[in-house]
Amino acid sequence: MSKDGTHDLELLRQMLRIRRFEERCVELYSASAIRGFLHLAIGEEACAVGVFQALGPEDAVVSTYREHGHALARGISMRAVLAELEGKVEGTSRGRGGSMHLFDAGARFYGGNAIVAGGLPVAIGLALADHLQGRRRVTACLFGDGAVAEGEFHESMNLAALWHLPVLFVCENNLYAMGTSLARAQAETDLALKASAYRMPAWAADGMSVRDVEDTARRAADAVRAGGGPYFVELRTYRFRAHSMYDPDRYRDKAEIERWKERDPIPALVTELTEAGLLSEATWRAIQDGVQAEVDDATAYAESGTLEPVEDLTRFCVADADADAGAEAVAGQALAESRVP
Amino acid sequence: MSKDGTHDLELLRQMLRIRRFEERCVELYSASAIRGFLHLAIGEEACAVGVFQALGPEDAVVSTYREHGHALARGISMRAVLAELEGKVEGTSRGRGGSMHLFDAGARFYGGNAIVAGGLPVAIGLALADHLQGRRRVTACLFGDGAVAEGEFHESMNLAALWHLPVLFVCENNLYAMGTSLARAQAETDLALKASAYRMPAWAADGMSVRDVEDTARRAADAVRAGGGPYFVELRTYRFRAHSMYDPDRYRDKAEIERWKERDPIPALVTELTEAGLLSEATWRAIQDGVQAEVDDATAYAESGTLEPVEDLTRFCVADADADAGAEAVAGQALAESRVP
Amino acid sequence: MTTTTYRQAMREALRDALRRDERVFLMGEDVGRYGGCYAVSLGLLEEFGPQRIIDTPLSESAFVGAGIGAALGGMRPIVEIMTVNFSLLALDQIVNNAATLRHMSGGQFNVPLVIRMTTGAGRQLAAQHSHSLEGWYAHVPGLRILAPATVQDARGMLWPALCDPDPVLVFEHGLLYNAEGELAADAPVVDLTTAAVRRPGTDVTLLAYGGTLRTALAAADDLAGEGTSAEVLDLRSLRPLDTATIVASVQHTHRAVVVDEGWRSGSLSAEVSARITEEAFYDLDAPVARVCAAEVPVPYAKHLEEAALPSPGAVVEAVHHMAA
Amino acid sequence: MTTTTYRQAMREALRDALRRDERVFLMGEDVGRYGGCYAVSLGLLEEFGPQRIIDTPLSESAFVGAGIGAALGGMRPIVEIMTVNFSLLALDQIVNNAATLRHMSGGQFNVPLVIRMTTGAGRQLAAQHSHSLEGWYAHVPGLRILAPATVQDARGMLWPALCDPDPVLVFEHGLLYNAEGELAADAPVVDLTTAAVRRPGTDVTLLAYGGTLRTALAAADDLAGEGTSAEVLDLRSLRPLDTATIVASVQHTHRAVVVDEGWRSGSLSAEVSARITEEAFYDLDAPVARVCAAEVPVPYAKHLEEAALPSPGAVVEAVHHMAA
Ligand SMILES: Cc1ncc(C[n+]2csc(CCOP(=O)(O)OP(=O)(O)O)c2C)c(N)n1
Ligand SMILES: Cc1ncc(C[n+]2csc(CCOP(=O)(O)OP(=O)(O)O)c2C)c(N)n1
Ligand SMILES: [Mg+2]
Ligand SMILES: [Mg+2]
Repeated sequence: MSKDGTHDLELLRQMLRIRRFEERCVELYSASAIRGFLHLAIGEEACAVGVFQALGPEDAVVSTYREHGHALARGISMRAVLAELEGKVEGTSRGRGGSMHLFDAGARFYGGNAIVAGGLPVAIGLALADHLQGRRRVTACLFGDGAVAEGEFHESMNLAALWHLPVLFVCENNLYAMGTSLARAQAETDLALKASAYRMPAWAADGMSVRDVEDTARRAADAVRAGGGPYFVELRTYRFRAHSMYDPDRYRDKAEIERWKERDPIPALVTELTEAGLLSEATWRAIQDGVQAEVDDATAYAESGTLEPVEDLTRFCVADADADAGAEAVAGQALAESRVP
Repeated sequence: MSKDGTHDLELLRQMLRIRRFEERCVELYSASAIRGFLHLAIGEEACAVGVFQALGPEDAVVSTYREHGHALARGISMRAVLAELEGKVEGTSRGRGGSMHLFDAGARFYGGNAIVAGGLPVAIGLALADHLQGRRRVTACLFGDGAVAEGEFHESMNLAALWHLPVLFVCENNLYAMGTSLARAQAETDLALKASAYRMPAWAADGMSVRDVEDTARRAADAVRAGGGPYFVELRTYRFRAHSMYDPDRYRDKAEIERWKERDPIPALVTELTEAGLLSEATWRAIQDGVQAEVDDATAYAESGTLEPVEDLTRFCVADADADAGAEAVAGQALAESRVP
Repeated sequence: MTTTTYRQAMREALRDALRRDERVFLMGEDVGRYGGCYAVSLGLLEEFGPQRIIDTPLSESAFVGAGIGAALGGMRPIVEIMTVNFSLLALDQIVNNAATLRHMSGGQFNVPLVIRMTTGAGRQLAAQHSHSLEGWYAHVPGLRILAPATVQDARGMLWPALCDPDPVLVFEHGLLYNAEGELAADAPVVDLTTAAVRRPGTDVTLLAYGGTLRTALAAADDLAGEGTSAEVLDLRSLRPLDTATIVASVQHTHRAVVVDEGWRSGSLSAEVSARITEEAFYDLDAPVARVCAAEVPVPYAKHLEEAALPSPGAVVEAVHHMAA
Repeated sequence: MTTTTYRQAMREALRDALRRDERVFLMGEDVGRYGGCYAVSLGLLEEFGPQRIIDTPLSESAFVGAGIGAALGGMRPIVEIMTVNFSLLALDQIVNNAATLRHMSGGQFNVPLVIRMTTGAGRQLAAQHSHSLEGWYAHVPGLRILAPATVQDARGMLWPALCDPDPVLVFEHGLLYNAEGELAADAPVVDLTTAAVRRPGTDVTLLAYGGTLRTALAAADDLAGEGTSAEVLDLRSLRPLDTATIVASVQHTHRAVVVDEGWRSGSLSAEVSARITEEAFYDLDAPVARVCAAEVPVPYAKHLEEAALPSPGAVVEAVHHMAA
């Protein structure tokens, strides 16, 4: 805990931003302003907020379809995220990606990947690029417990360890992949132990404690940045809500959910800070009001956003506006003069 | 060692059969009677012969493209194997598969797979079928050290362990995948240790000692058959020849090859049995002559084999001779009468 | 006759198969406890137990391959892949093993496996959950490819698919699950080899399958309003294609429009067009036209997604264009 | 002008690219120590070192995905996949990531990646090493697909492919590596967007690419002997297809035969046929014909393999058939 609590208050505020943002998403989904698959990380905010404390602006991030929290904690504007969820040009991907595909070049945020484990090889490549160029940057790769069963997890872990690449693997283990509990998906349910079989350091942290997450992530990111090769962090967490808006949540015990809610990272931190005398009622109210204002502002912004003209449908498929013709220009004409040396 | 040495002599004879057979293949390849990719396991005979001692006729086998030895040790006729390599109807796959695709329904030999690690999921399924039907059979799945890096290895190992399936995984670790040494392919080069991270028993054996292989394989197969779930065996071995007939073998030290040749499993067993008084010069000569006769017979048989008529080209693609039309008959007409109950 | 949904019809088909043959089992991600990603298998775990309804980890390649192995081992597996985009992770097993084993073994082995998966767009699921790749599968010898577009086909295709000694892939368009239709209690098993004329007509043939059947039928309605009589053909079996029925229809109408949700270049529509040209060139009054998805990954935003997909309007326009 | 092989030309192209731009590196199974499965990269490890010529473990999905990531990270990777059959293991990365990232990110990111792989049959490698799946890739928006069929194209296509800001796949037919041709020291960079007329003619257009160019040229020789003048068109770019050049040729010859080593149903030949019909229907004297691989996994036995593949004889026969 920092002496004056500034940092802790910021952690709290960040978690609350994510929570309130996603609660707003639920409302907007009910109102049909957001469609498609919507995956919420309510209950898991400590993971996103804790991990991103450990990264600098030069570092890269590869995430999943449950990435609103990652995007917000990374500093991507809430306005742009919500506009994306509403399919507007002002969104992070001009409305072409939606909830599962948030991107931000400025934040080195490389998605938003909706193929489970599909982001891991990409993270390997980003880290390889740094490795080859001698740049001291970290590529953080976030994924769920479900991804651990996929072949791409295995191949990527091995490549990272074999080539000593600067990847910070972050597994948000919320105990379920859709309706399949970890115990029904993995022969070895201790994921940090499993990861250590790839010959990289691997530690588990309490994903419901933002401070534990931050500490662990810092240690890991520092080791990676110092040239220690890849590092695996398992965050033991839980999602309070269903897998997606479509999920009737039949596969788990209500009592289990309630037990985990007792460990909600936000009230836990509020209590702790209050007891330590670092959080007054007034401050807490101010934080809440600030967050509420930001969410309201983002909502208004997204709502007033514009739709991409239908004539531009095939843009952003290959270079240049005019799809195939454009790519031809780039690849053909621009080089037509040059000779094979 | 058996008291009168009968079993050991048979092990010796089996290894010699594989060795002499593959040496003949080299000649036939030079004479262009065999084409395509030809992968020899010369030096690795103790693996095939040792492992197959542990299996009964009810057990199933899934192998790779380096499988002549597996096929012969499994009891598939040398005639049929060689005829296959020469593309003849009398071959195990009527000449359609070639060296990389030997199959034998009678021997429950399910190939012959030329996609590295592609056989592992199939083995899982064969074992799953036994598991669901309550049959006590073993599915032996053989593959190389190179396969361990593939995602399909990972997924299959996890499924086998999670579902407690009767699979005997046999990794023939000859230290190279084509020109890539294990150390340049795996962060964790102790493959048995790596396998044990899937929560299954895993042991390494000396792949140059047919007896060590047999003992280890028996222990493993017995455990699997007894319902103990999957088991992983790593056989530490070496191929004396290049990866395939195309490989100029530039990537390893000649001295390394020579060192391993000193551990050639065939002379080693000859010496051991001779010293134990179980192998006389005459017996050894008789074994060699018998093997030579079998190889010559197979050569003549394959050479006199027939070629499939070109008109039958599209047979064996789907049920019935007449490709698409045939399948229509099966799927359409045969059931046309039946009603959805 | 009872009214039922496509989802229920598919579930009934599964239930029926599971009851009829104890070698049949259903395996895939979340088919059991969750009730199926699209609720198709809801309730089956409770009815048949975990030996028949098997939840798998996220391991598409391994569990599809396990389906192949189980089929070789005497079972009749039905493997569910959530979405065709994810099936790419299992494509090695499907193409290099399932489709080739009979041939590579010279006829010794066969793979009586059924793989079901959702395909298609229309639900704003964006670029990694919306594609229509069934045309790719229809390219592969050794596979049978089905696309049930009606409640009747959803109910009646599964059992004959299971009776096929070779691998069969069934593509279920995600927008169809809630579609309703009439089902007779004694509905006949569906013949897997023939295309179906869903609406007879005389002036133009609209060829569609799966999700685009509804597009074609809507277009036919609109055309009828203009006095153009469109025949609507449901391909149903994408491999083998029922060329005879296709050609017969075109010989009769002299014009054809193929409606396909795949990206235009290299989609199944190209094969249908090429075949019509090859077999009925001299009967054609105009070149075969195609209405397909725009050549862009499917976008999330609703208006863009809609614009990317074949619409009745585009089909009508293609017909107008021909007539001109 | 010097005589060189396709293999050498490709190696020269790689060497040149590695020298020109330090962001370029080559990555794949056995590209380094082994010298390349087909010896294309022989000697490059010694020349450029292990940071530029990177041997990978058997992990197609991960190292292709790593190529995508490295491209995003500012490099210009060339990833080699040994054989198109193995590329199925990496298809998820290629289709769901490489081809979609620019779009999904609303144009923020692009993937300047080149993937090279061997394709095709003819070397008795049987059902898991012989297929021609480049037509599949040509279906996917976001990818550029090239098939160099000559020594000149092998030499001249790689650099412009590397300059393309989007992913480019290069298909090298395995039978071409030993083919010889003349190469000028100052050979121009090849334009990636145009089909090439390899032999002018007036009576029929033979459309081929990659491995089948030689088949079409041989057929044209035979036809010339009979007094039929065949124009041979090398598609070269399979996506985007150069429809203009194709159509211009057919408008001039009025007849077309597409020669494709893919299985007939759903192969690239179908798309070429459909496009010709769409754009030049009224110029055609006969339906577009196709000569493709038989619809069976490629068999090992030489006589069966030969029978399965398109031959000059079959092309000539197709032309005869049209004339009749
Ligand atoms: C390759 C693939 N298979 C299946 C799916 C469908 N799916 C989406 S999320 C999910 C569960 C993933 O669970 P986990 O990795 O634990 O992440 P969580 O959703 O718990 O955050 C599944 C099965 C998918 N998107 N990609
Ligand atoms: C998926 C796949 N990738 C690449 C290849 C090409 N290839 C054939 S064998 C081989 C090496 C395999 O090594 P290992 O598994 O150790 O078996 P070994 O050859 O040593 O018996 C490679 C790379 C292939 N057949 N399949
Ligand atoms: Mg999870
Ligand atoms: Mg090896």
